[in-house]
Amino acid sequence: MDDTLIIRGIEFRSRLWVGTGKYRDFEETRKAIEASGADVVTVSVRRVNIIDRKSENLLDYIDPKKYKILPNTAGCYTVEDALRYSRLAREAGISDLVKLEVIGDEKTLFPDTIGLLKATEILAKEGFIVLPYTTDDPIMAKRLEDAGAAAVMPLGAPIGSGLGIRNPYNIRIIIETAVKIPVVVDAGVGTASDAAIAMELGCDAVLINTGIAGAKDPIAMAAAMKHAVIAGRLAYKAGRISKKLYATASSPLEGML
Amino acid sequence: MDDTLIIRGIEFRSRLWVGTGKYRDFEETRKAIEASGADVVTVSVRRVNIIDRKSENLLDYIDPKKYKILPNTAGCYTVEDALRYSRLAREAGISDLVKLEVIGDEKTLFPDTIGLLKATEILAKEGFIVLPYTTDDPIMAKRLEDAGAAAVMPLGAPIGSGLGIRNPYNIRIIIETAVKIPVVVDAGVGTASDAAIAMELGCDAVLINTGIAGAKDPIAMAAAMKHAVIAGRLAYKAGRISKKLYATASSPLEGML
Amino acid sequence: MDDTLIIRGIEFRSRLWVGTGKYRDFEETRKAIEASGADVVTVSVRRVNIIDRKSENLLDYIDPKKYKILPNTAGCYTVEDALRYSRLAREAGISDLVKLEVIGDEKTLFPDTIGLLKATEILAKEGFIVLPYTTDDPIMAKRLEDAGAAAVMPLGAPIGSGLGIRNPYNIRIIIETAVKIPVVVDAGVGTASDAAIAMELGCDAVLINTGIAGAKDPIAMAAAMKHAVIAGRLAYKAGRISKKLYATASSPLEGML
Amino acid sequence: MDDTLIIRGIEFRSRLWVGTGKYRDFEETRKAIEASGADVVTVSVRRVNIIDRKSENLLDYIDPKKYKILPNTAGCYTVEDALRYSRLAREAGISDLVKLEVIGDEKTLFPDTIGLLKATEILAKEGFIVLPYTTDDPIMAKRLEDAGAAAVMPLGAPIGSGLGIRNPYNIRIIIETAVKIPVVVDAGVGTASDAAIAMELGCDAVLINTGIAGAKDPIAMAAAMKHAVIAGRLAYKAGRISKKLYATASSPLEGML
Amino acid sequence: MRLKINGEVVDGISASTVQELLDELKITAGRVAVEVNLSIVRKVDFGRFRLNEGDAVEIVNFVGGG
Amino acid sequence: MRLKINGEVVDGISASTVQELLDELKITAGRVAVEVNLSIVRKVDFGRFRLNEGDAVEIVNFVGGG
Amino acid sequence: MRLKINGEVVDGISASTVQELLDELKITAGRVAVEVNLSIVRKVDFGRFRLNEGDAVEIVNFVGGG
Amino acid sequence: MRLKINGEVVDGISASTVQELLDELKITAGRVAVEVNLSIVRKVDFGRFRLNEGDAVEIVNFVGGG
Repeated sequence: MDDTLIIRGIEFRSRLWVGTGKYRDFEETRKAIEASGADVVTVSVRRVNIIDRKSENLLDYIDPKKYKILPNTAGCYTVEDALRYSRLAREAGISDLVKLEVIGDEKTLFPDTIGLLKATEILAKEGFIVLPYTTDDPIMAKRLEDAGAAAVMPLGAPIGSGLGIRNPYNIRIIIETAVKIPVVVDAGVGTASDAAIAMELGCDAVLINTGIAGAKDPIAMAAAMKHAVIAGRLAYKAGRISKKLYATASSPLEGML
Repeated sequence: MDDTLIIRGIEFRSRLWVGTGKYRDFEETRKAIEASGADVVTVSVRRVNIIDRKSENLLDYIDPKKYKILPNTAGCYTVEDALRYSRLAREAGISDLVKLEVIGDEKTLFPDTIGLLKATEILAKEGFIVLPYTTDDPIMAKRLEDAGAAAVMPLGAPIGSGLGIRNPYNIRIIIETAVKIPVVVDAGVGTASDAAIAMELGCDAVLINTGIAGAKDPIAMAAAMKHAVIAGRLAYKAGRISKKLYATASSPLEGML
Repeated sequence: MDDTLIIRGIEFRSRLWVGTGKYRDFEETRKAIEASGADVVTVSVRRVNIIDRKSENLLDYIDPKKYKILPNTAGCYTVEDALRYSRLAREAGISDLVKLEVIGDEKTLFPDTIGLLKATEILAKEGFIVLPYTTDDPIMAKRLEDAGAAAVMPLGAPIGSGLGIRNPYNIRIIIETAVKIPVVVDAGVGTASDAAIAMELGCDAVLINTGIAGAKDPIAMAAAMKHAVIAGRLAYKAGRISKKLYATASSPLEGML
Repeated sequence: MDDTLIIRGIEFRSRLWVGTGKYRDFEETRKAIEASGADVVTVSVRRVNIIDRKSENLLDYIDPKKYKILPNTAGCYTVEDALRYSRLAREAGISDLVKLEVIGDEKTLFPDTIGLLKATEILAKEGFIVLPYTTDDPIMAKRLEDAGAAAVMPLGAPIGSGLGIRNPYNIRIIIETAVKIPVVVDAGVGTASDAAIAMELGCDAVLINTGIAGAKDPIAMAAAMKHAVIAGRLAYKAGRISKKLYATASSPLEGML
Repeated sequence: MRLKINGEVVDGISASTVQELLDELKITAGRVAVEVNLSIVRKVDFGRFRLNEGDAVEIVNFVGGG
Repeated sequence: MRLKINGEVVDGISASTVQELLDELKITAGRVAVEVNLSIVRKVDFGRFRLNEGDAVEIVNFVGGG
Repeated sequence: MRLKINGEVVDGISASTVQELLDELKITAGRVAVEVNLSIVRKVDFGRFRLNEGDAVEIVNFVGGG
Repeated sequence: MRLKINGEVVDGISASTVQELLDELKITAGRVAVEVNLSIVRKVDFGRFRLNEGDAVEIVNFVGGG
């Protein structure tokens, strides 16, 4: 089966998207991304260090021709900041993609959905391909779709928490009934099975950063996540057996001695 | 890393083991096994149909030179039957491997652990490589190890139920402290994430039949399980991040405008 | 210990609040409320039937002197409707209390948080004691507090779903760090343990309607919920033991033969 | 409804049974038992301190006329020890009741079910009312019933772990299909909702020690458990609503403006 | 007089105030709220609030709800 | 000769050894196991193991199982 | 007389029966069970059950347990 | 010339355009975005966009983020 994810005409080879934060160094970042098989990598927009110019650049390690660079607006707590970072990102980069974050508070890093909705509307009008990081609220997901979001990125759990998909029910509702645009689970995935579960729910992709970068062996975990996303997607398509409280034999009774 | 599973000197290429029951036909069985990447396939011992000889044989589709044939004693409710089927299986087959089942009742198909322990002891003495299908009771797992089992196969949930690993705590205890022999989760795996979870717990392998054969698309589900087992194993080795209730940013604060 | 819940100076005898919808008749409603021990009952505002005047009135069965009547704005999909129903409710009733609902869609009956926030702000200014029915989003809970809500009523699961507290993590975050006002879980409670879990998380009260009215024996379930809320509250105050994977003996080793 | 639990003709006022281990002192034990409303209290058999005779006796605080004393065989790792302690207990006490424990190892304190079955058979023949502490294996529960057990006491989780009912599926199977004798969940209950869940599954009673004695405020937790058991039992009898992924309104649409 | 009451057109109303209307409809004033042409009429004003031909009157009370 | 094969009574068997019986039934010896009167007959002994009137013969092979 | 009581060797015991021993040790008979050389002594027999030099006596009662 | 670059006041800048500034700071134009007094300067305009005394210049690029 051809099972390519397409968002606004952009084809995505992999349904695993990865972040580039928190790695020991650029070399580890490069290896982890390679092991993950991802073709989308998120980045942040920050000031160039004008004092110390020796420091290498992330893009020396991630070839923008090979990977889709997805800038985020992490750290933005206001609509204005989110707009400013998005516009700078577009200028610094080569595409209109932006993973839009308008953060509500520093303890949870949950989105401020009201600001998020405003920023989505404005950026969508400016021609951005807006991928908003939002809660698992189906109503808000629909609002973001109506505001012009190209996909929604509901959180599975707080960023970096590793708690997995805390509320699979809401994610299912978002996918089944709330929106028609792609759904990419962002944040919370702590290990392979979390990623598989997200895909089994019918998500179109999963974005992982800390779950990989924070593992004891990030390269191995990147490979684990790659397989987990493939596994979850295949299982979703294959149609799992239904659950039963009691047993059903898998071996025949016929022909017993 | 070399990560080959070895039981009594036998090397296993794959940590996914598959059953051969409940498929539409032998051709589907063959394709599913191939897609699963498994090198162990379980079979049952049953009477040859002496009336209708046309009927093809399972082994026309599964080359015993390519796959490790693991006969089970499914359907046996007494120690005597389990011994009889095991001995016939060894004679019909080419190895001393047996997946030993002594069933306690037809509703749950849970093992009768007392009979299981007796049969394990006897067959181990007869030179069988005994892989008993047991409960997730750590004490019983240890007893089986002492009785000569080559590995233990605790159930995740009732056979064919698709409930997954109902009690990961017990499975973890079996692996961490109860036994030194390999632990292969048998029964209950309903979808890819279940298999991944089993491996993340530290299981050495997973045996799946209904979860694959009963899926709408068994071939696709077989592939899903293949990736899930690899993913879970890699994640277990990689060392996942710890869980936290609150968030930790994956993007840096430094260098913000 | 005195453990009375107080909202805007109003004392609540019970931490179980109950709805009055979906009962077979007013007599069953009365008995269930009595069995529940609740002193808050929610009601809806609807047109008087001017054609058939015989039909009795709910308040013939629930004495407003004995119970706190909490009108809701169920069925309102716009800010305007929510305001209109709230004002009519205040006029028909005797207090400024309103359980504010601005519904987002009919499948989930999830709140439209943006409309909810607007309506909360307006009604709070008009002197209402606003108790908004909201999602389990901690950021939104804080926004509602800032807009003048007297308490927040996050949903445990969709109204009438009986799925319990789907995301205890978010509820905990709301209680621990997001808001200072009381937190009353509304919607989703399907059985006694769900109510106990809500209270063990530290909620100040629980509102239940379908979980009681939809039970085979509503009166018995009302009593069950009464005990469950007391149990959960006491357990929260008592400070539970921490969880451990392994065992600790409860009987002494000293003095054994 | 009359809902008295009767085991071998003995009537039990309460479905909460409590242990007497791990309390700060006898006075706290007495108060906790009183707050729990239990009429069954478990005790252990240990050597009298012949050197220091001042030390008070537990039974100075728990009147055997008021409470049913249920001696356990905690700490016994062999059939012989379990028999010896049981017989001493009967001699020291006033009844034939014994909570039979044959422990398998010190890390998990899980039962050695094979020894347990042997001891149950012997003691039942000697006229004991045997209540064996066992695993949640339905087959073993049936075996114990056949061996003469008056009730089975499957563990919810390791003793003192506070993990709750780890495998509600097995407990349900034991109650629904495995045995006809009463089922009393023993071990694992950490907080009120755990006890409620056990009762909602259809258990006849719950035995708790560490969950109460280990709480910061044991007296309050004892009261919590009392209400939780009543709540869970009532909810089980009342018949809960079924679970649904989507919502159903609890307020009427008819009569809206 | 013709009024629109709770969405229904009703003819031959003789009442000239809200209070009279409630009496005519045998509705106890105590437990209802009344809206005339989308604005609420205070209970204290029921007696003096005059109704005009074609007024849209809403009379609501509390029913079971969650 | 009359034998009980896999639970069925079969008359007119001409085979006098297990091997001949398998041939007569067109069963490939390679993949089956044979039990005569509850005791297993080794593959190597198929040729010389003589069958007697009324023997209970079980011929089994592998089928799909989990 | 020397006895082994609850694992401890105790000298100079003057008691000659279980009951006397309990009295000597100031233990209320009502709430204990007694074992002499691994066999239980019934409460009713405390008075007539004679103790001999070197007997292993176990005296147990109930303590807090779960 | 004195500019405020990335929040730092920097003196003695000789560059008169954005492009010259990047060259002076040895920054590859390709991968950065530049903002002068809160408005973005298009890459194509780097060469002709003149800097004035006291301008607040922000030069950003991509770093690792999630």
